[in-house]
Order: sequence, then C-alpha cells, then structure tokens
Amino acid sequence: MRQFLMVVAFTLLTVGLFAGYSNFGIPQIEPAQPPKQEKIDLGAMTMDKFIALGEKIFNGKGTCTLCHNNLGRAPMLGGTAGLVPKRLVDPRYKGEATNVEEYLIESFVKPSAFVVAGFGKKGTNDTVSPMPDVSAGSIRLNDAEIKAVVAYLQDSGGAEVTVKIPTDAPEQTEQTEGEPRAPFETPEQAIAELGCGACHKVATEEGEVGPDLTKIGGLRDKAYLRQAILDPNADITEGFEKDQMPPDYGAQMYAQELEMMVDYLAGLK
Amino acid sequence: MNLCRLKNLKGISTVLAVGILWLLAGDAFGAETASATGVTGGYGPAPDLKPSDYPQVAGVNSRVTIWIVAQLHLWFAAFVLAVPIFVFIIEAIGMRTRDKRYDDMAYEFIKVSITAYSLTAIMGGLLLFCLVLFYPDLFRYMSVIFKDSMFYYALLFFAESAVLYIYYYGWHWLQGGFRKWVHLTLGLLLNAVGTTLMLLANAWLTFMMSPAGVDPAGVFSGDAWAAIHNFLWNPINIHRFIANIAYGGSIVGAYAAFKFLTASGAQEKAHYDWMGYNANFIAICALLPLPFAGYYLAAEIYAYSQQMGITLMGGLFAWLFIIQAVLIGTLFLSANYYLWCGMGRSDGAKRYYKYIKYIAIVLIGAFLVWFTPHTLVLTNEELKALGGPYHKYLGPLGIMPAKNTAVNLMILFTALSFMFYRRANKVATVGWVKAGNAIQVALFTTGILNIFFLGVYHGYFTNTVYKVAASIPQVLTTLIVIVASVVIDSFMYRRSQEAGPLHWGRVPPRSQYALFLLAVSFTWLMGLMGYIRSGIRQHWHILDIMRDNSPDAFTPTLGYAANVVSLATILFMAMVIFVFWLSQVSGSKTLPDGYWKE
Amino acid sequence: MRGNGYLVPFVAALVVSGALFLLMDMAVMNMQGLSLFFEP
Amino acid sequence: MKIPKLLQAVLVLIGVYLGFILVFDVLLDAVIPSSVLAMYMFFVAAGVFMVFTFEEDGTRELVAPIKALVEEPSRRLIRNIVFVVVPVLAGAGTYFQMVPSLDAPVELRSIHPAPPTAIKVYGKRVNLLKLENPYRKFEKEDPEKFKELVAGGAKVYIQNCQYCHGDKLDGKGPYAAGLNPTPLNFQDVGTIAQLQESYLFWRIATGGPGLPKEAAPWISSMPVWQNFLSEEEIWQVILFLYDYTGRRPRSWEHDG
Repeated sequence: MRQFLMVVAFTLLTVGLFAGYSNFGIPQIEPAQPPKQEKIDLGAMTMDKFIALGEKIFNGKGTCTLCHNNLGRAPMLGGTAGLVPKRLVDPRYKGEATNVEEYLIESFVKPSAFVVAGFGKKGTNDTVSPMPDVSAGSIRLNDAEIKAVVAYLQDSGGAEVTVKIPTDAPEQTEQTEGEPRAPFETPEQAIAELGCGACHKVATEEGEVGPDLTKIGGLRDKAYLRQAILDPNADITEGFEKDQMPPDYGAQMYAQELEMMVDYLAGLK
Repeated sequence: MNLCRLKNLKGISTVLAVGILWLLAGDAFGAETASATGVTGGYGPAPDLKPSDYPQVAGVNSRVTIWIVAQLHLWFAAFVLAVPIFVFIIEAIGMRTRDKRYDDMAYEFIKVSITAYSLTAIMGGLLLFCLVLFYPDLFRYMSVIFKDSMFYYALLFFAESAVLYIYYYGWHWLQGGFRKWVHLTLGLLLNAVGTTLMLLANAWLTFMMSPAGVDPAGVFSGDAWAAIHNFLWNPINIHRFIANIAYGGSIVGAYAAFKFLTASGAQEKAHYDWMGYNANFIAICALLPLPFAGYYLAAEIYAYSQQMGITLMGGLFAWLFIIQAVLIGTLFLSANYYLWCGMGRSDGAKRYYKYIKYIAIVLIGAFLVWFTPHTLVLTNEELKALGGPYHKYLGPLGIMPAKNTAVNLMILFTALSFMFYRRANKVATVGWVKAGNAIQVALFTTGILNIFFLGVYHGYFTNTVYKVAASIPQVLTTLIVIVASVVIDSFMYRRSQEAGPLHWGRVPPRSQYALFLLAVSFTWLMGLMGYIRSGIRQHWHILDIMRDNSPDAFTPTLGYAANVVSLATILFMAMVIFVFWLSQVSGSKTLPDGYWKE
Repeated sequence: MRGNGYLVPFVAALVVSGALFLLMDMAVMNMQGLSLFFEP
Repeated sequence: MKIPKLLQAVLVLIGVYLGFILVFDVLLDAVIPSSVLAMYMFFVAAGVFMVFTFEEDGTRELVAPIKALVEEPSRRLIRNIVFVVVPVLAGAGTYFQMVPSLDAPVELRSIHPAPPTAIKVYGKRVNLLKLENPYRKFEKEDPEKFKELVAGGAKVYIQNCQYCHGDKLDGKGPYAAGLNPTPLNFQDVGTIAQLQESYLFWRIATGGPGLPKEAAPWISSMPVWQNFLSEEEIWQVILFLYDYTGRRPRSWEHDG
C-alpha cells in the first residue's frame, strides 16, 4: 500500500510540475478571438459600389433578367420600390414585412407573399408565384447578395436606399479565374447548374416559363433538340414567346455536355 | 476474465450501434442536401453553422469534454495497438531462442492490454457519442464523406476483437511446433488489422487538417480515396506508428516498475526487473527515430499551409514547443538514467562508470540547446542591456538547425549509453578488440563532426531549402553510426565471456521511478502534442472548409491547455492503475474456509 | 592503450568514414536537387 | 584529499552557474536572461543528480552527510541551525520573488506572428499564401534589370527605413534607441531568412497596426507603409533587404 501511495504521489507530482511550468514558467499569451467570418470586402465598400454589386447580381448570378424583362413573363421591377407602400396595405398581401426593405427581401425568399395580378402560376388565381426562392436552389444568393440586390432595386426604383451594408456576410465564393470548370457528370447536374428548371418542367424542376420537357423525346428528334439549345429562336413552340431562352447555352456547355443533354432529352418519352 | 469480455462486447456494440445509426443518418442527410441544392451526386457544401447549431447539454463545456474523451481514447488506443506489435516480436524472439521467459512475458503483456482493449472500445463509443451529441453537423458532414471507411472500420473492429480473443485465450492451447506458428500468424494478423484501423481513423483527423477530395465550398467529389489519402495522412501515420510503440513500451515499463516495487520475493523482483528492462528497451528503440518523424510531420504541415506552420512553430504555439522540449528532454534523461542504474546489475560495469559523466555532460548540453526558446522572456533591464529582443548568442540556438543538431547528439549519446550497458557484463575475446574500439570511436567522431558541419554550415549560411534538406543527411549520419557500431559490437562480443552473472533485481527503486517518469511524461507529452496538432486549425473544424462557430471556438491560453492535459493524464493514469490492479486480482485466489458446503 | 593496435585502425577508420559521410552528404543533397556546397 | 560527494555536487552546480554568468555577461557581453538561466540550472541540477546517484555506493556517499545531519545525536546544534535557516531562506526567497516591484511587467512579443491567409492592401484583397514578389524572377531572367530594381529598393530604404533599421540593416538606426520594441535586425539569421517574401510584404504594408493580437503589446512603431510607398517600391525594398544581407527568402521550391 505504501508503494502504491508513493507511486500515486510521484505521478501527481510529475503532472503537477509539468502543469505548473506551463502555467507559471512560461508567459501566457492570450490568443486572439477567431476573426469575424470572412467577408466580401464589404467593410470598405461604399453604397455606390454596393448598389453596383446589386446590379451585377441582378443581371448575372441572380438570373433575375431571365424573367424580369420586357417580354412580360414577370413584372418589371424598375418602379417596384415606389409601389411597395401601396402593396403593404393591399388585402392580397400575405407577408409580414412592414417597410420597403423587408418587403423586397421577403419577395426574394417567399415570392408568393404577394403576387402581382396576372403573374401568378396558372390555375392558382395569382396566389402562388412561379418565382423560385433565390436564397436556395441553384441561384443560392447569400444574405449580403440579397441585400445588394435590394439596394439596387431601391436605388433604381427612386426610393430611399435604406439597406445597410452588412458586415458579417460570408465570403462570396470566388469564381476560379481562367480555369475551365469540370464538366457536368450527369444531365441532372447540368440541369441544376445551368438553371434550366427556372423555366422548364424537367427532371425535378417545375418551371413554367418555357415548354414542358418531361416528354419532349416523344415529340422532337435529336437534331431539333440540339438546335433548340444552340439557337433557341430558330423555332418557337406555339404559345411561347421569342427571346425568352438565353441564346448562349452553346457557349456555356462543352460539346460532350450538349450531346449528353440531347441524348437525355431525346430519351424522355 | 468473463467480466472483461462482457464489458468489451458492450463497448463494441455501443460503437457499432451508434455508428451505424449515424451512417444511416448521414446517408439520409446526403440525399436531403442533394434534393435541396439540386446537385446530383448527393453532396452539398459544408454547412455554415451558427452558434445556435451547437447543442448545449446541461451546461457541460462541449469542447473540453470531447477533448478529454478523445485524448483518453487515443491513449488507450495507442497502448492497445502497440502492445500486440511488441508481443509479436517478443513471442518470435521466444520461439527463436526457445527461452520460455520471453513467451511468459509476452503473455503477461497481452494480458495487460486486453483490459485496456475494452476501455479503448468504451472510450471510442463515448467519443462517438459526444461527437454526435455536441457536434452533430460536423459529424454528419464527415460521415457523408467517410461513410464507407466508417463502415469498414466497424467491421474491422469486430475482426480485431475476434483475433485478439483467439490470440489471448488460445495462448496456452496453441503451443509447440506447428501450433506455435499458427499462434504467431494470428499475432501478425492482429497487428495488420490493428494498423489498418489506425490508418482509417488517421484519415478522418488528417482530413480535418488538410482536406482533400472536396472543393473550396466543401462539396465532396465522391472520391473517398482522395479524402483518405490527404496531404498529411502519411506523415501522421508514420509518426503515430512509431510513437505508439514507444508509448506502449513506456506503459508496460510502468507496469513492470509497479510490480517490481510491490513484489515481495527476490525471484519476483528479478522477473519484473527483467520485464521493465525489456519494455524500456522497446520504448527507447522507438523513441530514437521519433524526433525525425516529428520533424517530417512538422515540415509537411508547413508545406501544406504556411499559416498553420507559423502558428505551430513561430506564433501562438511556439511556447508549447518549449514545454515539449522540456518533456522530450525528460524522456531522454530518464531513459538514460534507467540504463545507468541498470548497470548495477552487472559486476563488470564498473569499468564504464567513468564515462557516464561525459555522456551526461553532452546530453545536458544538447538538451539546453534543444530547450533554448526562439523568443526569449526578457526583463526590461535585460532588454536594455542587450539592446533589443535579440540575443546574439542564444538567438541562433533558438532556431531549427541548432535543435536538429542537438537532438541528433542526444540520440547518438543515448545509443552510446545503451552500448555501454550491453557491454557492461561482457569481456570480448576476439583478437581485434582494440581495432574494433578504435573504429567505433572514429565512427562516432566523424559522425558528430558531420552532424555539426551539416547543422552549422547549412543552418546558418544557406537558405531554408538547404536547411530543411540538410536535416536528412544529419539523420542518416546518426542512424548509420548507431547501426554500424551495433554491428561491430555484435561481432566483437561474439563468444565473449561474462564478467559475472547478471543480478536481475539488483537495481535501486530510484530506477523504477525513472520508468514511471518515462510513462507519465510520455502520456502528458502525447496529450500536449495532440492538442497542438489539433489546435493549429484554430477556429476551423475542417481547415478553410468548415468553420467552427461554436462558442468555444477560441484558442485557449497555454496554461489552460496544460491544465486540461494534466486532468486527462490523471484520469488516464487512474484508469491504467485500475487495469494493473485488475490483472493482479485476476491472478489471485482466496480460499474461504467453511464457506462452500463440502 | 594507444599503441599501434589502436592508432592505425583509428586513423584509417577516421579517414574512411569521414570520406564516406561526405560522399553520403553529397549524394543525399544531390538527390534533393541541391549541391552540398551552397550555390546562391 | 578527497572532496565529499555532496560538496562535489554543490561545487559543480555553483561552478556551472558562475560559468554561465562569466561566459555570457562578462566574456561575450550579452547577458543571459534570468528566465533562461533558471531553467538551464534546473536541468543541470537534474543532470548532476543523475550522475551522482546512478550507482549505489555513490548515492550512499552523497546522502551520508544529510542522513548524519538528520539522525546523529552529536550534530544537534548544527541540525537546529539548519532547520531554522533553511525555512527562513526559502521564505525570504519566496518573498522576494512575489514582492511587487516598480519595474514594468515582463513583456513577451511573438516576433513572427502567424500571418492571416489574406490581407487587404492598396484597396484590394491579397492572398498571402499565393503572393510572390513580381520582381524575383528577374534575378535569373534579366540580371541587369534586377540590379536596377535592387538599387531602387536601396534608394527607398535609405530614404525611409534606415532611420530606424540602420544603414547596415542591423536594427541600429539613429532613432532605434528610442524605440521599444527595437527595430528588427535583418542581419540576424532568425529574421528575414526564416520568412517568405509575402510575409515581409504583409509586415511592411500594414506595419505595427496590422499586427495580430498575439503579437501584442501593440506598440510597434512600424508605420503603415502602404500609405506612403507604392506596391512596387515595397517589393523593391524587399529585394534590397535580401540582397544586402545576402540571405535567401524562405521558399519551398528548389531554386539553388
């Protein structure tokens, strides 16, 4: 028993010496708290630049102009900011926003909160919007980006810009410059990445702007489908409008992807 | 022993049940993200967590809990993986020499490790449980990427247990001739399975330091091998494999020391003295190459990320390396001291006593260089006297080349201690003894000169590429000198006479405390280095991919870390002593008079 | 102790092992694409 | 006459202690920091203990006087004196260790704190991990141009840096004496030779205020040079620093 206690005491002494040296023998440096999450460099951004960023997102990453254009698929947004106060008191409004900024943000993530008359999903009597939630899916704007677009809409709509430049937004994933992207492996992936579903009903997507593609293989041959992707205006299906589909998919896709898509679509019967 | 097996199975089934549950959950999660993001292939980006995503359970500090549990698991696992390695070696030695003592010792080692095995499983289960409980999102993300390897891990765990039980319970059954060979093969199999287990687990943790197979947003490419074979995987594998053996040796050494101190008879004392000596021998053999494996790992960390490298060596953690230097110095010194004390077993050792003090001087001198910090703590007066925070003479000792040189010298002289010990009881009879000695002295001389040349010339007069590159021939020099002199020794002492019988058991109790010091320092050191390795990620779960946004994501001060490590060490030592005690209890019998009806 | 039986092998071993170490240094440094003696 | 073992041990310790003081403080004229000396002596004492106790006879000889002091009846007077003096000495030692002094507290600066992954300089974000000196390539491609660039850097250095860092780059400029922490000595093997060029760029461009918290106390007087120098000038100065000191920047590529 005595030996046992000696061993215990020796162990504790050794550990105590090590701990004591670490606590008192060397200086204690208090490390910095973790940095605030990496940002798009918003800290140094002026409101003008922030609005410009919003415009860029509106025309680019946000894919807004796909529908919000002068072809009547979705309302034009030029003056929307000025119209908001009226909409907030409209009996058809179902959201919870109390000011312009909140309304606009809400309209991005819950588009059905207010549907402009005549722009709702078919058969829903303007209660459900065909617009996707831009914070999810393939568009996936983050909070800072949404705010930038709101700032742009407020500015271009002639309303007062109330948005504050956020300081704690996650960093924008940088586009890898110059490096070719890896090719899409499956048609589903290509559909998701290229945003086909925003307009077409295809795969798991439910777009209604363009023709339903779920049975397209039974209606069209491969040559037609290939042309429809490369030059969308060459032949417009009845009931749909010209210039709706971006004409540059041919430039966005690799040849192997184009063929994969054509094969995939031709197989949908 | 039945009790032991039961507990063991319970531990394993906990691991499996929880693990499989979460693998399924992981799959479900994968499917969910796939549909949410529309990305096919089933992999979403790493989640961006908020502090509220981390469950707070009953006010328990989640990080400290998981830290301690993971550390305890690792210690036991290291011990349990290492013991079969040298049990295998000792059994093979026993088979070759037909000396039954080796076989008995191997059996005693494995007996110690089998209780530790069940504790390893229990700790592993607890670790998994804590991960799931405190860091569910991290675990889910990891289990999507590593679902296959986690599944095989669980399967392998079964295999490991099965082989271990046959190996242990079949020890006396599989004796003699062919059966012994079967048993040895089982030992090899046990080690193969155990090492594979370790490699898999290493992949998970190195993935968190040097993620691979995922894009910058954390979207998994689907290539599991890429994720496993990440940048730091092999450096960690090598380092851990060697360190585990040294660690296992030191713990078994402590076991023998404990038994030696409590032994009553001279014969028992002799047995445990012999056992402690062998365990220490294994620990030292593995300790010698360990600094090199450590340098390799650190260099690879530097190469992977300058930021991690500087955090590790020059920034925040630089002072932890001073503590590490103290601990490694303690290891070398206590190992040497044990060898010197052990010379008392031999009557012929007196011849070598006079050299010991020179070895000590070199060891301490090298250790002081090894210990000199890069950043000196200076009082204002000293600062003024020096004219700045740089010390003209101590400053250069603070950087890598000086420490490389110092550690090579320490290793060389530890090897020298060992050679003296081996010679202590022998008198060479071959005719070329003088020449042999001369060659050995010459070898040591040129080796030391070469180490100094490489360290000083490349360390201070060339650029960093050369500095790093020059450490390789330095290491090779050390290894060549050791191997060559051991080879010469073995020829020189062929058919040698014994100076007298070896008196096993004739060592002072002080030497046994040196063994304890070795074990405790090793445990504490592993805890500290584990913290450093994990801590250099700072506020990242997975470096640059998945941020740790929990309230505890800050990096603690050194004292705080040392206190947690100390607490964990004490917990571990308590459990280890419990294991030792169990193995003692299992061997003793009480005969109650008149209790059972006749 | 330092009779002929000692001095000759000592010097011989010193020269031989010194040369071998130097060769090894050069070989290892060359293998890493560097030369033993620094060329800036 | 043979010196008793205990006395031997004590003499060795005192000798080593005085040796350190003699060598560093007197011969080399560079005081040995007390923190380092204390740890050195601790390990020297451990080594002395090891050498004196590894064999039984020596140990017995070593502890014999102590044992005699404690046990022998004839030594009662000395024993009582020792038993009073030792605790008093220990108490006094502790007191003088703990007594508050008027000296400023000991400061510890991490001289090379870990750099951030990316910094913001000149109004743009720069990834430090990938940043390279744009002029380094001319060293091989166009030595003439490289010489010119180094000369440009030298000019920038003399106009801006030498006041503190010294015209020999040894950290002993005319104003150095007034600064604490003192300016960096680039000639020291532990400074720029250990670092990559991107690290220097970070330190020069963001100066003292750009230091992370672990490098506190935050009293470095290094100006934020991005406010005064152009990017090109900073890169040229970096070329000059390495060129003049004859050091090579840290790198992982073999450029030898």
